[in-house]
Amino acid sequence: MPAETVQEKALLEKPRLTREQIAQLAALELPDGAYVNLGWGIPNLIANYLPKEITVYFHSENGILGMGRRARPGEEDYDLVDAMKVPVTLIPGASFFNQADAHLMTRGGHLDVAVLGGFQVSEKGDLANWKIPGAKGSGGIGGAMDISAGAKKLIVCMEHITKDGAPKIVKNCTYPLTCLECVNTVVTDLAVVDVTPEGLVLREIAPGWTPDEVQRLTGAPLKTKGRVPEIHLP
Amino acid sequence: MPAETVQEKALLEKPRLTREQIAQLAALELPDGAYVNLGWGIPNLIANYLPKEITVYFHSENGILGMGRRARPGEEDYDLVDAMKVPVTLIPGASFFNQADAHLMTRGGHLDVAVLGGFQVSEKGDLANWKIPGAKGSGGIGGAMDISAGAKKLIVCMEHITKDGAPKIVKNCTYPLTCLECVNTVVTDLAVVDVTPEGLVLREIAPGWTPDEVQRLTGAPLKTKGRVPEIHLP
Amino acid sequence: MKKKVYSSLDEAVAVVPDGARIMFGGFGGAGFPNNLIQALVRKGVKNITAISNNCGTRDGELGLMFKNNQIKHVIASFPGPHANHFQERFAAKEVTLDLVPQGILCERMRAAAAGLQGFYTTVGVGTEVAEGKEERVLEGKRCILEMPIHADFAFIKAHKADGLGNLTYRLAARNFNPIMAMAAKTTIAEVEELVPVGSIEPEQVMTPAIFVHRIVQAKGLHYAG
Amino acid sequence: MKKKVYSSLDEAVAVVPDGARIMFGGFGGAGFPNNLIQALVRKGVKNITAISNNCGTRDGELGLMFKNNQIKHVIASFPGPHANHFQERFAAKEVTLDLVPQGILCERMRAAAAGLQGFYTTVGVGTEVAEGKEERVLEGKRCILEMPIHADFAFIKAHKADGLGNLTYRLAARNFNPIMAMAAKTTIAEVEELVPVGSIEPEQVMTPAIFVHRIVQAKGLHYAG
Repeated sequence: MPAETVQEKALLEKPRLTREQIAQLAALELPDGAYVNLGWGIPNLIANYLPKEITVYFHSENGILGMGRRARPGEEDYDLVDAMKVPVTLIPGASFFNQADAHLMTRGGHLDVAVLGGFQVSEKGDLANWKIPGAKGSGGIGGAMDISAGAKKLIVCMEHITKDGAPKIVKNCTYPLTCLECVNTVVTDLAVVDVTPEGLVLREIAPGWTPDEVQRLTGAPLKTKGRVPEIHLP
Repeated sequence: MPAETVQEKALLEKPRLTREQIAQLAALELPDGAYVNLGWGIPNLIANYLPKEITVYFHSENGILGMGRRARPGEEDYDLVDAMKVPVTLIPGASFFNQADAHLMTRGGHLDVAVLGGFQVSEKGDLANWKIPGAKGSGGIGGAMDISAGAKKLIVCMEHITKDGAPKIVKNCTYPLTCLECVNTVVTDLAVVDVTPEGLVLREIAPGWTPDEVQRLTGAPLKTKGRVPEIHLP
Repeated sequence: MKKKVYSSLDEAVAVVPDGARIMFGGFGGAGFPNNLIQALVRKGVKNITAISNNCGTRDGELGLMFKNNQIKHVIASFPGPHANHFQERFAAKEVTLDLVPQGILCERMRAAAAGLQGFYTTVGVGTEVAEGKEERVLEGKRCILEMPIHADFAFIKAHKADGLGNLTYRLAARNFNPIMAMAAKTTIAEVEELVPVGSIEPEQVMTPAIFVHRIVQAKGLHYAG
Repeated sequence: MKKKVYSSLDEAVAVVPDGARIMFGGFGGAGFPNNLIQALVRKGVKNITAISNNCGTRDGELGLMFKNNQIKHVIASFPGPHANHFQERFAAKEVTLDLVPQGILCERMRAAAAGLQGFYTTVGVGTEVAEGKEERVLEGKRCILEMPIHADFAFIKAHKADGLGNLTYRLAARNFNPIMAMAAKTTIAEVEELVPVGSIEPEQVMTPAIFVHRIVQAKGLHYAG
């Protein structure tokens, strides 16, 4: 086995953030008072990790603004579900509207932040998150294309690499695209990466990792601005 | 004075229907249960002449369906006005909505009948009703273009001729157009005229008038199908 | 005056012919016209084009219609992980699918409702969704032309209806229902409650009566699937 | 968290600079943000582009702003028979006018709100409105391309607001207000009543808080002009 591969293997065995920690990290990106849509997967965990001192208004594409926590057993009303069919609650000041108005909000630039899962993010901020090439069945788009086209800030939460060790941050997406040049920030189990006009910038890095190590698991060049601070979760 | 002009002058002095009678005649065109928008001028008088046995739902482009009669003195609420700023009332089952939805109804083919005033109607059903050439001031379009483009049936109520004796039903409109090929029926103080693929058809005629007389005050050929019945107001 | 209220589900859907294009409301299990769908299953209509966010949840929602092979073409945004009957038909090429982004699905129906002939959007540019569509730059942005989606019928679910057809919806069971009600030629609503005309506040009507043509009260099967 | 409620009209409009593009709600005397307009008059902003169905009723509604020559360009559907100050400025070529059919005015604002880049309509085909606009045939119909109308501000009038910005409107005073609230970058609402957060039923919110940025309670001048 060549030295390089041995090194890669060792890298793959180093501890990374958990899915919950990725969510916790992304929660720190939400400003007080923001209107926010959370997609399926890791983003859906974010609501559990909001700093206590801020209020965020969660939007659901089925026509809810001001979604609260999930309903407790016995509290469920199946006319009040989120985009994943899960019964939820409301916070005071919530509102309902139809699905066209819900996506007027997503597409029209009214959401301050949207957080989606991702299969690949390119150097330019292209997102692929709806279809795995060769997967069986019809696939489905849902609200992801409208949301990613319209949010003022789009954060993608995902593992840094696939189960096979392939980078998910890439030069050009090879998976079917969701939206061109839409991603602002990628939060992974290894790093926080900003998409900037000058390219990808490594903003924060997982404890115990070096920028060089993260670069080796990344399919596009990562710029750094001085020393890259280590991720500190509260 | 040539004989023809003497004849024309005599024609202009023959009794015609009043504006109220035009409205009364147009009211007979409204089917039971219809959703109807009434424009400014003669159409606005129609609501007074509805046959008792039918119910019609009046639409106003400021977002009302189910407008009732005008408000009586002391009953006025200036948040409840029609498109002419006149305080009105509601009938049971009325609803409010925003102006975009009000015009979704007009443009989208949801209104069964719209009745507008007119300056000119052409042989093909083109309507000119928003601007008099050479008139001072800015002019104004209002809802007329959306309404005439979308109504399932468009009726125009107007005098048959101008104050100067010029025909208002013409071969081609010379006034600025409101909408092309939109008018289905013209109700005037002399006749009811249908716009058909075969041309204008004189359907009914004012008491004491002959088709030939009406034709002489009309700028486009009027077809007849057998004897033209005389207008009978209830 | 023609009455809009029908006394049975079967009577309410009797007007639907084979080959009809039908919009079906509902999202995430809420606001589905499950009882009307069951009536369509009983009626056995064939060759339906279904316009719906998803394609059923096992036997629920549109599930049985796919199981019975009543639907030949679907315009949907997210067929869904539990749409097994649809997926089987799709794999067997017995049903074709036009995948549309969810908000664009809403807007294309709204364009039909509003008498618009098409619109430009940035959504889908550079993706599979853009294939075969006109692309141009407007306002400095690449965008594609999307066309209205018309339908013969909308099958919707509401909470309350008065006899004229004014509707209200409960909570997030509103979703696609008001848009579809506006977009189809004939809208058939199943409702939980029939209330007297005049008992819904005019300011609180969510779908004005002009958009609703047939109403039937239906209890049970609230959350099928 | 940033508070949306301002204690004075002057404070609420302090953010509006000279040259701003502003949408003004209201129709037929109902739903005009008359108190906010008076504050703009006091502030003396200049070179405003006004987007409004009409152009004032004598001194009322936008009247004083035309009298004071604060508006340089108007996008309107029906300036109105009693908009004498506007008509004088228009005759003197001190204000320019873009006349738009009323429903198309709504849709162009809604397109801006909904992040659409333009739409095709049959409305205006063959008329002065079509001049200079792209024309083509879609769905077998001649139609023209209409572009979104964006604005920096929407000045609107609502009945109730909670502190988050959820709004309700009274009767037909709703009119253009909800559309404009969605279409502008910053929406400033004058309201008759401020109510506690949570006291407007979520199903009955007419403009969700996401569209409202500044709120001020204002009484009086309800029906100016």
